[in-house]
Amino acid sequence: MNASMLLTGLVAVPWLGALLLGIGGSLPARAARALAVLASASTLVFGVLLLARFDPALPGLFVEQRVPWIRSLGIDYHLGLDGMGLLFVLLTGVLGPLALVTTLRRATRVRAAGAWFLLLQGSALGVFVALDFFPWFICWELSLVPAFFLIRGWGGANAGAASYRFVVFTLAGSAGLLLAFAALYAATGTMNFTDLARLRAAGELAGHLGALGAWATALAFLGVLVGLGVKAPLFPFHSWMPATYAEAPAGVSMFLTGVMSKMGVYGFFRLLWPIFPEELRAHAGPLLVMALGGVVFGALAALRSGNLRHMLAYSSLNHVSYCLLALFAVAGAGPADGVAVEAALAGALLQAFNHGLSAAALFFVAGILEQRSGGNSDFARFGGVRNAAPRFALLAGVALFSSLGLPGLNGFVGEFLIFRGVFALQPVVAAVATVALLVTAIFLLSFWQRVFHGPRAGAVAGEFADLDAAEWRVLGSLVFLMILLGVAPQLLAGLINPLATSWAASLTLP
Amino acid sequence: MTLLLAVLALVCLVPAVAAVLVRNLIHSALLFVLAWLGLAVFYLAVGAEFIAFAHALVYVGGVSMVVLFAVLLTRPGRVDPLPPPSTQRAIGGVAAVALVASMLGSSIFWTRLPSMEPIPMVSLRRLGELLAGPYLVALLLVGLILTVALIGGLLLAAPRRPSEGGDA
Amino acid sequence: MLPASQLWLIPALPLVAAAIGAAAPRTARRLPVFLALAAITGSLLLSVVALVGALAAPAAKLTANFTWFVAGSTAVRLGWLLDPLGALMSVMVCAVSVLVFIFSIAYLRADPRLGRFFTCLSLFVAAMLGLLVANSLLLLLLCWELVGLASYLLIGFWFDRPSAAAAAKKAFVITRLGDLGFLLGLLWLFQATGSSLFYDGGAGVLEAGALERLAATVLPGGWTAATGIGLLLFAGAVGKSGQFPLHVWLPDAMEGPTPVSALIHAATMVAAGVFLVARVFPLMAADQGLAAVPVHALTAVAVVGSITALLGAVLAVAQTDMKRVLAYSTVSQLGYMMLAVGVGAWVAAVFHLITHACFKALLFLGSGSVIHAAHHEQDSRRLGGLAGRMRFTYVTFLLGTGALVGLPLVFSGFWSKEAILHAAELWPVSHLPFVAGLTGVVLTAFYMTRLVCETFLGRPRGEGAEHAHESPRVMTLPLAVLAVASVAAGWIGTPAWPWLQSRLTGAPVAAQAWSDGLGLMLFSTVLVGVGIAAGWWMYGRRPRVDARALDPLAQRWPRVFAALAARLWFDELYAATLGRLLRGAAALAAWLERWVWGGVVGLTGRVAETTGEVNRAIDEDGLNTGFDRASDGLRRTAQQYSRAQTGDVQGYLRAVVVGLAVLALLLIWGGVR
Amino acid sequence: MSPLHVCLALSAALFCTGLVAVLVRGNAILVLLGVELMLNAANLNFIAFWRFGPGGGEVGLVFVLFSIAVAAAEAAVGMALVIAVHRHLRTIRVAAANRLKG
Amino acid sequence: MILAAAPASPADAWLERAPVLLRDALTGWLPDALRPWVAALLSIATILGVFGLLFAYMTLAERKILGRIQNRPGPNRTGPFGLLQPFADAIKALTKEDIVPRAADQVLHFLAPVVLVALSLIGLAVIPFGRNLVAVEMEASVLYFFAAGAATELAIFMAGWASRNKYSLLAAMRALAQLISYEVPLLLSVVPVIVVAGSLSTTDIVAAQGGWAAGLWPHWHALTPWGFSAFAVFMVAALAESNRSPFDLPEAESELIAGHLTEYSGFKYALFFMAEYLGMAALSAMAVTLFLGGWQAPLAVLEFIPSYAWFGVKLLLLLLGFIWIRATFPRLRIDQLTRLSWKFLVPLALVNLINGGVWAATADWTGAAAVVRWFISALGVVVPFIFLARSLSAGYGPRTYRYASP
Repeated sequence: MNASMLLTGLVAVPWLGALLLGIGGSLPARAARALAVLASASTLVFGVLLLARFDPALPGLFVEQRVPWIRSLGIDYHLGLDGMGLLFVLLTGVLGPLALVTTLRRATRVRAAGAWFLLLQGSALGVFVALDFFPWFICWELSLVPAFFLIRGWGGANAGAASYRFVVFTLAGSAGLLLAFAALYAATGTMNFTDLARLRAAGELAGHLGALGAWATALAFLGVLVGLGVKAPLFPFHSWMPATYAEAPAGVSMFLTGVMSKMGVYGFFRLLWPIFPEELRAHAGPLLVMALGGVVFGALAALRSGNLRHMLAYSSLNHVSYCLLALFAVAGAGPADGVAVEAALAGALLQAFNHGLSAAALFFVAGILEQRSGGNSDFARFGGVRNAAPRFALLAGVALFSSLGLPGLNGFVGEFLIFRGVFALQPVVAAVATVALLVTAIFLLSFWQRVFHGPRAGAVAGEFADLDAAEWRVLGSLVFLMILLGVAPQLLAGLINPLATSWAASLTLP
Repeated sequence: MTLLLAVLALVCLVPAVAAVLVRNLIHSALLFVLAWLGLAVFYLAVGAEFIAFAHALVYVGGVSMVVLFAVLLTRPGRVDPLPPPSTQRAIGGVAAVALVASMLGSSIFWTRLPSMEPIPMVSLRRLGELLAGPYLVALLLVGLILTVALIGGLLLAAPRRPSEGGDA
Repeated sequence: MLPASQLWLIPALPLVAAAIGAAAPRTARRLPVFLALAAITGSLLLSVVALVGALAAPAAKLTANFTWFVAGSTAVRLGWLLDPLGALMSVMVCAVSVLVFIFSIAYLRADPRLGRFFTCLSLFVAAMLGLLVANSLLLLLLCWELVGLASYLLIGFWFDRPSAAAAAKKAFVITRLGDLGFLLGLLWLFQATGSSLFYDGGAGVLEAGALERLAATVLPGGWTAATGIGLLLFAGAVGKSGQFPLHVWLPDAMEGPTPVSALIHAATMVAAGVFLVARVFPLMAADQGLAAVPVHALTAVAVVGSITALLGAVLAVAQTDMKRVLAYSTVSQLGYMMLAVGVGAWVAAVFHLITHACFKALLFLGSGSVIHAAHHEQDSRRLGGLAGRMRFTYVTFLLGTGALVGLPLVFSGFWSKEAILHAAELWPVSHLPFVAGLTGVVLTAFYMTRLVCETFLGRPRGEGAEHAHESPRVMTLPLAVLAVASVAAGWIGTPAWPWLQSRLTGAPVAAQAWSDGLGLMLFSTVLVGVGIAAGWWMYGRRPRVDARALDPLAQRWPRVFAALAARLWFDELYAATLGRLLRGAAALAAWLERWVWGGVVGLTGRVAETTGEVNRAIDEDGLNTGFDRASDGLRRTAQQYSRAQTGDVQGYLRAVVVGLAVLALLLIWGGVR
Repeated sequence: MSPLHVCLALSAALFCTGLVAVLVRGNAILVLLGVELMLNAANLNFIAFWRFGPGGGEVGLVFVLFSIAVAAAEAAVGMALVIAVHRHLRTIRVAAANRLKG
Repeated sequence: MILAAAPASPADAWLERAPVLLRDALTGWLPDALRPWVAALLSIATILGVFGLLFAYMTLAERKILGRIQNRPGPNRTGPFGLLQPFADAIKALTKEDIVPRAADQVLHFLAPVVLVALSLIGLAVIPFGRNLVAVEMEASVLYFFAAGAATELAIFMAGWASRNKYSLLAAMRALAQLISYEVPLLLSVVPVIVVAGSLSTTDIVAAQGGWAAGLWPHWHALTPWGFSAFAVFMVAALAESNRSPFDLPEAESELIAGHLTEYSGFKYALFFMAEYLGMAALSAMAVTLFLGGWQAPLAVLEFIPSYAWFGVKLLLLLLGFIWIRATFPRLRIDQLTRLSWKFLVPLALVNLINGGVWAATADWTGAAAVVRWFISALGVVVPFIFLARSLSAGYGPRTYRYASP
């Protein structure tokens, strides 16, 4: 099976699994669970196969499948993968099965939950591989549906309202996205990202869009920005996020924060930047402020929240905003400071991956706390977990310090590179951002101190079981990855270095 | 040659028209058969031997039997619930046909028909090769259609056992 | 001769011990202890070998650099550095650690989580050693933060005690605040010079080329890059070494077990700050030559150092808890060291650091032995009369006090403090350091005598002290070794035989003539005597009998004493400022969240409702009625057409045929023409 | 009046008689026979153009063969339907079967 | 009559060419335009004459042979050995009153016998009685013969319907059912012959059966395994088509009086009778043409006897067979009859079609291969026969005879 088939297989297998589960009415719970996990794990297998084909020398797409799909509209079934895409595919491959196992452990209707989840995972992968707006947008919208049902079906008390707001908000955003690409299509006749990027590189895109109307380019840029901004919670568009992450079942929020928000970030790098570099540069200032707002506001709001889920939601906003901060800083950068741009971009992508791991681990911790205590994960309800469950405390501690950015763990690498890059480009912004680093330390440690330290109190007073085998495997694998990537970040950096260098050189996607 | 054909045309046409007009069903059926025979003869006169015999065999042998059996099996019951057919329908029908006849007639006599070629003689062997060659698939399909029609007809016409399905 | 490339073995051994200890099941208590001890002795031997190697060629900077990872096209390189400063410090750290490890075996025998304790200790030592031999500022920051983590774990070792957990968090947060400065300095350095390696065959940060560039780049407002980076790095040092603004966490860190305090908060970690400043001294000193610079980095260091020295001493006076007194004493001694570096005598600072490590560790372990004996009674008011009961600890404690106070000639403290005061005296910029140093000497003498009198003299005032008895041999042995060290350590750096100075700086230092330093030495001895006399007069003469009796000092100057006891309300100050600021910002965030965004959403909601309402009105009366009428009309016409469907098949056929014919006719006539 | 004209005239006449049978006669069987007649008229055209038209009419012959076969099948099924309708409605007058009306 | 020396080839032997010479003599003096018409008339006249006499004497022969088989003399009063009996019957038929039921459909009632006789006769036009003694030379003559044969059912229906009599209508229906069921095997059994002979024209088929293997074994189709099976099926079907003996259910006197002929009397009845015999003769003639080598001589040496003589001998033998069967076999019930056709004859004919196909495909096998080819063909006949026979008689146990107890 040649490389391009791998791409289709990558997306198809989870969807196929979802279909089998959907129609497999008579499947016993155990078999359904096994099938679901198998289909989800296939992503990692494909990821590794693709990794084998990855050629560091080649910065652009190293595997591509382009088949004319709707000839009349000029839409191709165009899938492709480069270093960045592969990074996110591997992230989904790692988080997918773990999140699925967490969801299924306590889900009532295993088959339905599995089917929805696989659909979600498949569409997320679709977003990372699609290079034509048509399949890309299908997967982008499709990912909403299962997320909505998973949250509503298996979520917390008022999951209904949260899921509803989540979907409506994202849909409103993607409406802008659709509008923008409609304009692009009207102007240039193609919706393919690579073609659009090439047009933009050749300078014709502005001419085409200009023909549509003076405001066309600005509106298109705004549409795409809003669409992506809502998904990767860019600061002002983030208000759907805390409720959604709080209400969603633990496994789903692991996937939501780990992969779904990264779809937004990926969108910025894949869509916004290559197609609207000039507009991005023009608006770099305000965008930078928004990202900075996200960083600082996220940290402060997390400090304020008394519930672990809320805190983690805001901390994800904070961490994701770092990535965007790097991008917008780079957008404003001149050609001279190539080295800093490289560092910032590499940092942003590494941060996206590492945050995926640490946020997922922490949400898993939240899930365990909720499951053990039978209620929500408010700090006040716990105390002295470290006595009750030392192994759980150890792993949760590592995840926490990784999220905090302790050197030696994966969090630090991303943040260090981002700061190294952003400091060179915008020293003032970097300084303000470091304050957020401190606040992150404060709220994480205060959570740690209130829940884990101190005498056994509240829900922990009674019996509070330590990690069982499955939970240990999930959290253990995440922690192992954190330590591994902390000590040897070259594994990941290798993937995106050629991309970062070529970006720095040309400031557009190759 | 034209005279012979005209005579045969009449031989074929008259029974047909009679069949349509006659009231008695059996007579009209038999007149139809006669018309078919007339047509077979016409084919012979025109030189399409094989077609003539095939036509005769199929229509006079097969279809006539089917028609007669159908007529016998659908004898009207004791009372004929519906009023006799309204003349309004006849007038409408005839008017429509007149229109069509005028259209056909005008088109035949106006078009300049090609000159007469030398009489094309097609040997039976040539016809056989055609059937077995390019039209083999069509031949098999026709076979299929006939079997399906046979079975279908049987199922439709066979009186269902009371247990199978009630009808009014 | 340990080549530079094997330097990483020194931190690696304890790290491996820590890793195995962490992985070991909880029940295995003995394994981590044994591992830790073995690892630390191994590191000690290695560092001694390294020291010998370094001393052989003091000037040469033996480095072993490697690439950690490649970001974009630039490689992030780290490295190990073998030089006298690093080697000496690692020997000191290992030595003290060995002694503390031995001490804690006995001290924490009863604690169920002994294994966990030693694992954390090994982790700490590994990080500390890594920090000492790092050749890259980034690697240094890496170890620096790990040291912070280890101190957090160790302070909060008895995490089921809320006060310990809070102290741990406070320590970590405040040191992290300092670390931010360190990070920014590192980033600036990275951006300015493109690398973070100290010595990289000429391209290193601390090498001539980079230094000129840094000194040359002038920021708006006259600052040079070198100064800026220096000050930022110094901020990190302030956080870690508990200097003036960020010293509040150190006293609270006493919540941790005493060996922790002894090792970390006396000898090693806090010294890291000083070590950092000493390590990047060339960078800090780069702008000395330039006059235009508004603030020289070193002057700032000196000022902060002197303030800390003074403040630490003053606060130590009013503390009742033994360990808190020692903690403030450490703060003040660290102030001295910073002061020494500020005035340019970083060698004196390092010398004082080494001597301080010895006698402060001794004092802490002594207090630990006292606490252990008095069943965890730390409050000096309820102690007393232990001299008789714990004679060995008392003697070693006296020796430590002597070294700390700086009794002349015999004790190491004297020589190192003299060197600092001597350098402060010569400092051209201002006399603040010198004056602060002197007052510090007096105050140190005073509060140490107060502590000794309160704890050891007089009659036991609490039942803990009542039946205290001498600690077991395992605890007293390290005390003895440290006592010897705190005496002997002084001799390596006396003005007569400046071995240490020459080795550290690499350049041979001429032995000082007796004459010039003598005056200063005499004067300081006098001051020490005054301090001791005052202390004896207040506390030694009539040791208090009743635990609740007011402290003699409090009787004389109640308000001053109360102020000092309350640590000059620094915590409250910070709580008031920083804490409230953060809480306020958070409140603002929450308010923002609820009103602005919620508002915006609410607003859109309301707008939607109103438009909905208007829409309904229009819709209801305007459109609907019209629509109903239209639909009725449609239904009626539909009925007409339905009648055409008579069901008469032949009727349909007729229509078809007519239509067909008409169509054909049209075509034909059209065609024909 | 060439022989072709005669043939076409006959075919037209037959076609119209068939059409009359279909449109006018009330009896289902006669309607079907009318259809048969129209089919035969078409076959006649083929033969006529094979015989008197421009060359290459052989295909027409083959077509006529198939058309005869299919017409036979159609007649069989038609009659079966008529019988089934008769069993149901007790009459085969076309006007009787007007259940499908507006 | 001058017997010329042994003629060069049997074709131009004098006796062989006699009928053609006679015809040329009679039409020689006519103008060319009329000559073909008169020749046609002549051949019609000869056919009518020959087959009319054949009919007459067949009735007599049947009654004589039946009598002899049933150990009684048969008609011997009219003329020597009853030879004038047919003319006596004819006169009786003409003179008897022709009763037509009032309710009968006059036109159809009259038309039925006429159509039946006409159709039986026109079939004879394409049968080659001699080397070049065939009335109409056509490419698709076999198809013509069966097309003509197919119309007989129509006539029977007219007879049955026109007499407005429940019994005659029912009889007509059963007759039609029988005729239709047996027309299928009849046609199917002919197809292998056409496949092997490669042509639909009767003269070609007879020509294809020319020649003898080793002078002794003629190439007649009936003598090949598949040919014999086809011949058997053809004969059984022919019996059924002409309502003879085991299949004479329609006019089974005992049950349905005279079937669809009850309302006929007098000359019309005689016509029906004649049509039946002519139909039988026509079918036997076709059987001879297709299977028994038409006018081919059985042995090479017997070539000198004229071709039409051989045809006549074979025809008479077959007719004798018909009569013989009538004397021996009991009548079949209607369901046995149709079951025999649909479940036995049709499948057998279909298999035979394949068998004939194989035979035609392996035509060029010579020597040892020819034996193998023969053996395959034999196998192709025996195996289906056993298989079908067993399945047909599956339900029946051995026949048990119950004798009256003493």
